[in-house]
Amino acid sequence: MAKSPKASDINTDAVRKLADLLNETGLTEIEYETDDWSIRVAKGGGTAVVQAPIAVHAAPAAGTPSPAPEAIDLAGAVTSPMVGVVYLSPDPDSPNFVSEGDDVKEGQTLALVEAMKVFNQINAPRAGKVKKVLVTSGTPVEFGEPMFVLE
Amino acid sequence: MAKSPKASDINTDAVRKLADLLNETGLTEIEYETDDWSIRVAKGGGTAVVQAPIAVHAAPAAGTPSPAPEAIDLAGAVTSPMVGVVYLSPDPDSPNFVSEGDDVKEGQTLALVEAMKVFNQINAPRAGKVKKVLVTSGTPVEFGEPMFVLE
Amino acid sequence: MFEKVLIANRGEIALRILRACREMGIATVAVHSTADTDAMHVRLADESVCIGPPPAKQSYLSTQAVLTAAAISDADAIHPGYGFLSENADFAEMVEEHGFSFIGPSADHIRLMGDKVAAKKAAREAGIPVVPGSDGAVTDPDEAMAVARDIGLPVIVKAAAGGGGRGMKVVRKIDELATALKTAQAEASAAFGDGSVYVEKFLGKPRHIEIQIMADGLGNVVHLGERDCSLQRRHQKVLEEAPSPALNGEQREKIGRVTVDAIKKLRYRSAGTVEYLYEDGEFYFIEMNTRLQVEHPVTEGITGIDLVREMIRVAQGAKLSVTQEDIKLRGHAIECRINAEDPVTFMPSPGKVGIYHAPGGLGVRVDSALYSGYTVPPHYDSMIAKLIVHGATRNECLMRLRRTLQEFVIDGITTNIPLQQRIIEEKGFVDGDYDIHWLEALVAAGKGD
Amino acid sequence: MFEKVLIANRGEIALRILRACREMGIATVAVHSTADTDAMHVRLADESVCIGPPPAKQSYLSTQAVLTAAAISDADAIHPGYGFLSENADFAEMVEEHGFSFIGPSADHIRLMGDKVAAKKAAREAGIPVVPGSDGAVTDPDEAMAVARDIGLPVIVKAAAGGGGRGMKVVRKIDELATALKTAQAEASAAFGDGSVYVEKFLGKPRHIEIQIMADGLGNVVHLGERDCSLQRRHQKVLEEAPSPALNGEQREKIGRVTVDAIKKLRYRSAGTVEYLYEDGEFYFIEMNTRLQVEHPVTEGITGIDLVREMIRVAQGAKLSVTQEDIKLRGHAIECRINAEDPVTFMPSPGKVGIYHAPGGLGVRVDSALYSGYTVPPHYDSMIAKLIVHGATRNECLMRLRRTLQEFVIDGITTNIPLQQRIIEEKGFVDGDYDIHWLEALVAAGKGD
Repeated sequence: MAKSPKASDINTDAVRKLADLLNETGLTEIEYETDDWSIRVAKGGGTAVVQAPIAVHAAPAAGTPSPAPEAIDLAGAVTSPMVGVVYLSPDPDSPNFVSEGDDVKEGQTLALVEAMKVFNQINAPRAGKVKKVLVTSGTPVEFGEPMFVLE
Repeated sequence: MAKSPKASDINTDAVRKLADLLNETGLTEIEYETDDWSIRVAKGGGTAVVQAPIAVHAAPAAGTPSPAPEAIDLAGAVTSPMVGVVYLSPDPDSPNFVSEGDDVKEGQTLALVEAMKVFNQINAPRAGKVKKVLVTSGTPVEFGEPMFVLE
Repeated sequence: MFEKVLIANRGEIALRILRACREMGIATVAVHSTADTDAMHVRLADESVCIGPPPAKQSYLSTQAVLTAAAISDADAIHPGYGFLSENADFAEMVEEHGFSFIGPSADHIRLMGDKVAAKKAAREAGIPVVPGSDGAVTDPDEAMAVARDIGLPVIVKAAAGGGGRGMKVVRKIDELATALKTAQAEASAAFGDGSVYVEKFLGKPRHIEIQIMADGLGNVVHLGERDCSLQRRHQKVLEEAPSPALNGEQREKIGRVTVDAIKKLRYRSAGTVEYLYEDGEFYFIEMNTRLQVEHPVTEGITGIDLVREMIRVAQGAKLSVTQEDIKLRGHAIECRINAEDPVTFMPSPGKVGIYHAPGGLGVRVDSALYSGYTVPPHYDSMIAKLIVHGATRNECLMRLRRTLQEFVIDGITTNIPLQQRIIEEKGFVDGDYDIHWLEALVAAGKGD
Repeated sequence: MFEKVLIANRGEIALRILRACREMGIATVAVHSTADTDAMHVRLADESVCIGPPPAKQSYLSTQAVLTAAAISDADAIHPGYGFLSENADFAEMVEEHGFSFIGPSADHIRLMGDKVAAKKAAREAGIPVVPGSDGAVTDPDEAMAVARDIGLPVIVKAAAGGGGRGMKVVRKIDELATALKTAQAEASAAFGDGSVYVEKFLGKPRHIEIQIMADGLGNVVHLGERDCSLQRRHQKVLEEAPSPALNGEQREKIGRVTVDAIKKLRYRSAGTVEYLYEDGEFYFIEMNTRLQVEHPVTEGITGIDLVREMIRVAQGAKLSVTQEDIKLRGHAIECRINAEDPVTFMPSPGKVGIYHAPGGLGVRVDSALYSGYTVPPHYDSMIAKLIVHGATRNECLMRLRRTLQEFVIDGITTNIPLQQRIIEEKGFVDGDYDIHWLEALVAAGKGD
C-alpha cells in the first residue's frame, strides 16, 4: 500500500548536488532515476527568456578547443588564473611537469601560463592524482579555463 | 484501489522542504519520486514572455463602462453582433423592451443596436429570465460586448 | 486641427500611424477584430473599439463597423493605412459624408486610379508616359491585331479591372493573339465580373521604379525621389531601395518633374505613388497608388520627411511643409519585408513568437507590431516587420543590412529572413543589376527547378 | 586594412564598436569578465576571450589581460571604447609597442590632455579660449590672492589631477581664499596623491557645450557641430542634445573654427571632444576628451556620419572621408541615457530583466546590450541603454522622445525612464532654458528638499 511522503524522506543533499550539476553544466533539466527513486530538477522554465537572443552563431572562445565529448566532472578542476598561453613543460626539450596518472604534492608546479612575456607558475592547490590534463602545451587559455582535474 | 484524496493526506512539510530547495538552488522545477509517492514543485516557468510589452496604460474601450465590481457569469450572455449604440426601448418615451426579472420568449426583442442610422433588433436567442441588463440605453457597445444575461 | 484620429488598420501600419499621431499630439482610436485584442496597436492606442470577428470582411473591411466606431469614439478623421479600405472610393466618400475627414485623397481620385483603363487615359492626358497600346478596351480580334502591328510584338493582353496576374496573356506571335484575347476575356470575366481587356507593348526585362509624390490639394506638389521595387515574388514586393541603382540624377530629376506636373494637373491631394516600368532608359506608367505605400520608410530614410505626418497635415487643410527645393536626397536606404513564412516553400507560419529582439544601432529602423510572446494570427497578411536601414552609400547600406539581418531575432515562428540574407549576398543584387523577374528566377533556382 | 579588431570594453559601447567593425567587414574579438559570459557583445562577436573575474580592475582594466587576449587572438588593433582603458596613455603606448594599432589618439595626446594644468596651457597656446585664472599650479596663498584680484570674484580652487568634484572649492569672499586653498590642497592630496591646485574664474550659470572633432593626423581636421550636455547630475550627463538651443549659426561656426584650428596645431588624430563652459556668449575650455564619447550618437544623428567607422579608418592611416564642406547639420537629435537606477533615489538596480522591448519607427535609434532575460551585473556602470531620437525640428524631436519613452519596456528592474519623462515635460527644458545646475535643482525639488 502506498505510503504518504515524509519530509525526512527527502534527500536534500541529492537535490543540491543535482542543482549544482545543473549550474555547472549549463543544462536546463536533469532527470535522475534509479530502481528505487527518481529526481528531476529543472531551471529556467519557458527557457526562451533565459537564452540570449542570438540569431547568428554562438561565438567560440578564441583558440579554445571544443569541449571533449566525454563527460568530465570539472568541479574542483585547476583553472587558469589569467588569460595567456599554457606550457606543460619548462621548455620544449624538457619533459612535462606532470602527466595523467601522476601523484602530485600540494604546491607542485603543473604548468606555466605566459602572459605578456611573463611566465606564471601554476601550482597544485592540493595533493592528489592527476586524473586529466585538459589543455595542450602552447595553446591559449582563457581566465577561469579548467586545465587539470585532480583526484 | 484508488482512494479519493483527503487534505490530511497532503504532507505540507515535504512540499515546503522542496519549495525551500527550489528557492535555495534557483531551480524552477523539482520532481521527486519514490516507489510510494511523487511530488513535483515548480515556479514561474516562462510566464514572462506571454505579457504584452506595454509601458503605458492599457487602452480602455471607447466609451465602455468599467466592468461591474460584482462577479457575473458572462458565459452564454447575449452579446452585441456589431459595434454601435444600444437602445433598450423603441423610442425615448416608450418603456424598455425588457427589464431584469422578466421572462422572455425565444426571438423576443431585447434591444436595438444602431449602426450607421440603421437599427438592428437584438432578439433573445432562447427563452429564459432576464437575470441582468449589462448596458445603458444610448451608450456605445463594441462587437462581442455582453449585453444581457439570461437565466 | 484634428484632436482624435481613428486608425482603420492593424499591424505595423496601424502602429506607424499611431506613432505619427502621438508625435503630433493627436489622440488615437484603434479598431480591431477579436483576433487582435492583444495587438500592439490596440494596447498603445488611447482608445480601442472591437469592430468584429477575425475575418477581415466582417471587421477591418466593414465600412459600417469602422464608421460606427468613428462615430461612437467621436473621432475627427480616419486614416485607412494601406490595404483594407484604403483604396475603396465608396468608403472615402462615406467617411466625408458622415462628417469625418479622410486622411488620403478624394474619393474621385481613388475611383479614377482604381480603373486601369481610365487611369491610363488620365495619366497620358496629364503628360505621364504610358506603355503604347490600345486606346481603351479591345473586344474585336481585328482591332487587337491592328494595335499589335502598330506597336510591334511582343504584346500583352490585360484585364481592365484586374490585378494579380489574372486575365493576363503575353503574345509573341501574331497568330496567337486571337486565342489570347479570348482566354484573357474569359479569365477577366470570371475573376472580376468584367471581361474588358486591353492590349499593350510587352516589356521583357523592366525594373519597377515608382515615384513618391506628396500634394496638398492647394496647388503644391513635390516628389520625393524614386523607389526601386523590382524585387518581387508573385507580384508582392520583397525588398525595396532608394535611390534606384539604375537611375542617374538627370533621369531622376526628369521623371520627377514629369510626375509632379501631371499630379498638379490632376489636382490630387495627399500621398501618392506613380508606379512605372523602366526599360532601356524609358518610363512606362503602370498605375497610381492613391494611398500610403508599405515601402514609404525607404523614402523617409533618404529625405528625412515624415510622410504620415504630411498626410495628416494636408488632410487638415494645411499647406505642404516643404517645397521641392527643400528636399535633398541623402544616402541610400533599403527596406526588407520580414514575413512569417518559410524562406523556401513560402508557406505561411503564423503562431506564437518566443523572443523578439530587433536590431539596433546607427542607421536602423524597425517598424513592427511584434513583441515577445505575441501570437501572429492566421487571418491576415504574413508581413510582420519591416527592417529599414540607411547608409551614406549603397555599399554602407548593404553592409549594415547584412549586420542587422544577422542580429534580428524572431523565435518560435519561421520567417523569410534567410531569403533576405540570400538576396543581399547575390552578385546581381550587390551590383544593382536586376529586373522584375530576377527574384522569381533566384527562388526557382534555389528550389532546383 | 585591419582584419580583426579587439574591443576592450563591454555593454552598449562594445556592441556599438562591434557593429561598426561588422559593417566594415572586420572580424571582432570580444573580451569579457566572468560576469559577462552571457553578454550581448560576447554572443555576437566572432571570437571571445574571458580575461578575468568580475572586478574591472582584474579584467577590463587589466592591461596585461587585454594585451594577452589581443596576442592570442591575433588581433590587428584594439578599440578601447570609453571609460576603462580608453584614456590610459600607458596602455595606448603598450598597445603600439606590442605591435597592435590603437584606435584612438597617440599616447602623447592622451597624456597631455589627462593633465588638467598642462591641457589648459596647451589649449590656450593653440588658441582655445580658457577660463581666466592662475598660470599653472598655485601653492602660495599670496599668489592665489593676486590671481583672484586680477580676474575678480567669485573664483574656484581646483585640483590639477582631479575630477568628480573632489578638491574643488568656490570662493566668494577674498578672506575665505586662504582656507579654501588649504582645504583643496589637502583633499587633492588625499584623493589623487597630488596636492597641486589652481585658481580660476567661477561661472555661476554656465551651459556645458562640447565640440566634436575628427582628425586624421594627416593635417585634416573637421568639427561636427556641438552637443549641449548641460543636463547633469553629480557630474554625470543624463540627456544630451544637438544643436544646442543656446547657439546660433554664427556662434557655432566660430567656436567650431577656433576648435578645428587648435586641433590642427596640436596634430591630433582620431575622434576627440573639446568641452566648454558657455556663459554670456563666451566659451571657456574645460577639458579635452581624447576618446569616443557616450553621447556621440547625437552627433551622428544630425550629421549622418559614423564616428566609429571614421575612427577605425584613420587608425588604419586613411584620410578623413569628409571635408568640413561635406558636413551639413540636419534636424535635431536628443539622447537619453537609460540607467538601471531608481528615478528618485538613484539607487542602482541591477538584476534580471524580464521583457525588453525597444521603441521603433521613424527617427529612433536604440543602442543597448540588453535583451529579454538578461541579467544586469552589479559590478559595472548602471547605464544600460541609450535612446537617441532625431526630428526635423527640436519640437518634432521632443514629441518623438515623449512617444518613444512611453513605448520603452524594460521589465524586472527599475530604470530612470520616469526621470527622463519628467525632464522633457519641464518648461525649462522645453524652452531650452537650462544650465549645468538645472537638473540638480529639479531633482532636489522632486525630493521636496
